[in-house]
Amino acid sequence: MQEAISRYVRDGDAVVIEGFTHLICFAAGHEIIRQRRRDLTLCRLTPDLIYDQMIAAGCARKLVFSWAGNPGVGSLHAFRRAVEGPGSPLELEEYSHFGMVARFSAGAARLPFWPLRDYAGTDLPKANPLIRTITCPYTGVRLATVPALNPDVTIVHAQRADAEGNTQIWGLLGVQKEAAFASKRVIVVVEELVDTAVIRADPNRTLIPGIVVSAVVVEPWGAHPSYAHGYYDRDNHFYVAWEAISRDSARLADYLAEYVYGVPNRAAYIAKHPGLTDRLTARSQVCAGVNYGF
Amino acid sequence: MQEAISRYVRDGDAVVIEGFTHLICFAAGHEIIRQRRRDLTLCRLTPDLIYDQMIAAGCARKLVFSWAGNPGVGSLHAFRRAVEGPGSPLELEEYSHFGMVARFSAGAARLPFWPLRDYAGTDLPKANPLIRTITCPYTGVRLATVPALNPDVTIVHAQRADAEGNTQIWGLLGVQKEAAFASKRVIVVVEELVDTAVIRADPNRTLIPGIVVSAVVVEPWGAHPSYAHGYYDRDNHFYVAWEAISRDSARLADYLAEYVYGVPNRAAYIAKHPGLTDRLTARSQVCAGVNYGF
Amino acid sequence: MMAAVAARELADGEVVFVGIGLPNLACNLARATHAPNLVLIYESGAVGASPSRLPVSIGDPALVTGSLMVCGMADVFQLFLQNGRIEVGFLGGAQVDRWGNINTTVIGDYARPKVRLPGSGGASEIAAHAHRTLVMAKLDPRAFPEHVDFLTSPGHRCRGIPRRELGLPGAGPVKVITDKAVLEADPKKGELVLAALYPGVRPEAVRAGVSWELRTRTTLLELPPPTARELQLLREVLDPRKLYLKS
Amino acid sequence: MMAAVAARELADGEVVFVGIGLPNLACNLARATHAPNLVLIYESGAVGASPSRLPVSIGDPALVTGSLMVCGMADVFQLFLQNGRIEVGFLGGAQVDRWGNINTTVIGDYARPKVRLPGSGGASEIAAHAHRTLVMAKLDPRAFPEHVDFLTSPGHRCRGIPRRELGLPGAGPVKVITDKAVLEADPKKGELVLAALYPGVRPEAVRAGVSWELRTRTTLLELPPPTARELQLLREVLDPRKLYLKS
Repeated sequence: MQEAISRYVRDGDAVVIEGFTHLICFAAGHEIIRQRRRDLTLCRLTPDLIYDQMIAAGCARKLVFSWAGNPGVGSLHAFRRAVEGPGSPLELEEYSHFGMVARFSAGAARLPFWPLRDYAGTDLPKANPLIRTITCPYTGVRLATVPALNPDVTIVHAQRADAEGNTQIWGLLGVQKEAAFASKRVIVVVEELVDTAVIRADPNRTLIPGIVVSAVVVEPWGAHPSYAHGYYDRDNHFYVAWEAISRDSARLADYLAEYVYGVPNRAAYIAKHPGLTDRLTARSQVCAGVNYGF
Repeated sequence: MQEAISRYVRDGDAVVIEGFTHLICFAAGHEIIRQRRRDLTLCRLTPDLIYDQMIAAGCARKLVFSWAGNPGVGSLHAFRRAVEGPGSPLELEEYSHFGMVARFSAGAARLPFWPLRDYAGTDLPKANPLIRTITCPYTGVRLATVPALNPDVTIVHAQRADAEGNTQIWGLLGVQKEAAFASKRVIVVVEELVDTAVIRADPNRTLIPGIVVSAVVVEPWGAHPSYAHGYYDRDNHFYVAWEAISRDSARLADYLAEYVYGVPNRAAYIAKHPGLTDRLTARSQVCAGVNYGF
Repeated sequence: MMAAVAARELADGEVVFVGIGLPNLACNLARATHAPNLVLIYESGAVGASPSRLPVSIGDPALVTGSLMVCGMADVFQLFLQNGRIEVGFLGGAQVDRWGNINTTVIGDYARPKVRLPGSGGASEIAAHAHRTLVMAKLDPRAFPEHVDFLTSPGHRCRGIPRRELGLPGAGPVKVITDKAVLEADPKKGELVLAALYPGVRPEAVRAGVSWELRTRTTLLELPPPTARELQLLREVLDPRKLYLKS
Repeated sequence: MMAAVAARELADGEVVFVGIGLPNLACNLARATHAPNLVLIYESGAVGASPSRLPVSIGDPALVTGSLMVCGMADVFQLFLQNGRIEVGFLGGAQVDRWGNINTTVIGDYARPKVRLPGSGGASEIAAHAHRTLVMAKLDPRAFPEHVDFLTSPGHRCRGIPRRELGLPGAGPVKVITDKAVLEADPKKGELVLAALYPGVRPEAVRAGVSWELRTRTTLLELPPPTARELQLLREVLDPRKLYLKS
């Protein structure tokens, strides 16, 4: 991980760590904080705790997003301090979820924009002049448009991949596929490195092909406190606990000092959470396979 | 099948029987021929043998397509007679594969058009005035557009579905998902009807949800001479044999008389092909399942 | 009571775009009572979810395991929502105004907000495309201003323009379910009016919770309290740990 | 010979958009010899295919089973081809003209065709987006006209307009592999010129197969014949039933 981040994530990059609730790569975010990357444009539908931590650590110059909260709990307070504070240091570029999804879809298809039926009557286009309109050449109706998003680097956490980066994901898929295809560089972080034969045994499960992947990192538990379906559950206690930690910038600094700067890697981070793996390891509920014979 | 076709396919409808090589529902096409539907607008990327037969049977008024041949063999001669003949009776609306895929994508997303980087320098827009251009509101570049395709009825062949029409497909996916979501009515034809528990055991395999499906028909071997991955192989011998049959309109009429009009249903059709099931039944190569536990 | 009232708004077999919290409780209450065939769709990509535990996030693995379908978010927004397949959408927000517009973005000025809220998420497009939306919010004059500070999700009249002129496919917020009463959009003007009171609530108590001159529908209903069965399901089965039920 | 020549054009590790027939043979010959890591992508949606039998159609199940990935055709054309991930595309056609334009649509007038051909399929977009394309066609004056009757797939100059002015991302048809020789696009004008002869073929024989005044590249090469290994692989392993090898 250390090598992949130092090699593929540079100061000033547009960085995407995607995953909707599921498969959010906290391990990569922490490594970026440890390597003290600066002036990043952080892009994600839901900044979530990981970008709250990266904002608090001073990695971010700008945030491109659609919903910035702690799901089911409350606020991202480091984000709020950066926005509500006098002379807010954090630049914002804001869309709705559909708008962000459409930006990734355009980027992945190498189209300069994506049309969508959205935003009529809302204040969002006033807050973000990049939300524009286009007229349909057949019906004459006006549609909203968003510009393509083509990040410098996207980090995708996944259940498994082979050494070439052929990546399989099940459970919630978010916009992982679109983000990977839209990106100039792609780092895939997996719970498990598998033989190519495992991938070839069920090709319909492959979401991202190796030809778009720059590096594969094996990092078990790399998504905690997010989750990896079939490997470990979401650590909802930590999401609740984050409310109090992030509310107090001193406590947040202590958290980063102990759990991010204070550890050399993910293994050490997990070691600092006794009982965590017992508490969250997924139970087994394996589905049946399908017949690829002919 | 008889009931589903009589209920959901009407004279003059825009009809889609999709499936790219894989899962082409010949059983539905034959039933449409038997019920003597007329003035249909047949839409498919590759008209294939099934539309050649429906054209020969007089079901079609118009063809919307992107590649009209017998893959790896030769021509669709009923199609060619209808087009090359004096005062061709068949109206054509022609795109490229990407153009047809884009039309289904627009229809499925309920957008009036879809933008694509295509057709520059070609004669296709001259042959089809529905291929137009639009200017990007961000870059000013001109992009091609195609109009949405929203058929009256789409027939999707699949490996399995539950009684509500929650449909699972593996192997080649073609544009089955987009065609189903784009269509006003959807008939799903399956090799196997399964309990909903089978669908819920592996939700990532579901391609089409029951809420968009009008009817579910159970029709084993319903795709022959096309194939159903994991159930039976493609009947390449028949595709080769079709060259000689379709070349001679009398032989083609005899074929329809014996194998379409001459049988009441799919079971009788299969019964007329001794040894077929032995020859084409898929061998078993079942992949491993994945863990949905948490 | 709010969850019970919301549950009663759902007809069996309807396709519902569900949020976390009270809407999720309401949907599962409806499934457990009069609407067993409700199809729950979450913006995270779970379709036909049948959660084995109360989901604490919209991306809870319990929404995936045992669901009918999982799809990417591009499909959720394009093939389901924009396609017009969603019949009911649930919305909430820090501010709901006289015309049913919702603000989940900022309190105060956008550039220098007093309070920075999470933002739209999927709310803006749900408000546009769901056949109808149900809004859930607790009465409070600050939460029910005459006009929202920021218009995140369109209601029946946006900055003076009637909804139909904006070309929005859905009917918009037909009902606002509060902690004391249900407000409805006036069919003609689209203004929110008092439509039904919870047991023992007086109209003045409702008017005190909104900052405009709240009109009352000609026929003001009084809603029956939650049945014993509804309360038992909510308290013992659906939310035994009181994650979302305050009382 | 054509398959062997085409195979030598492929570098190890390249991403190739493959058609059925000779292109498929050429790719599998390359994989069996100098390019084991070639990534084969078929428009049907099979990525990284490793067919256990010679596929007789572009949607053969043998292209799916054992492949690295299967995706829908919307992804094939948008995420792979339009995205610029395809390095080499194979094309063929009934007519290839002086500028490398290809016709697979009609012979004669579009409205009243003498011969109705299958149409574009994916050829039009492959010609536009693949980083470079290789065309395979047998020499014949009718197959190599000065101008195609219908321009299905763009070459280096379309109806007088240079390719670069059309904003096409790919470099277009860099080589045309025929049964007697290899033609190359002149780097400046984009016109096809005679670049290399097969063993024992005289230039006149090639010119006789083209209906325009075929120019010859300053350095005219003679290509070595297929090696014994190449012939053995083609005849005994890759196409023992001679589905695509005529001799």
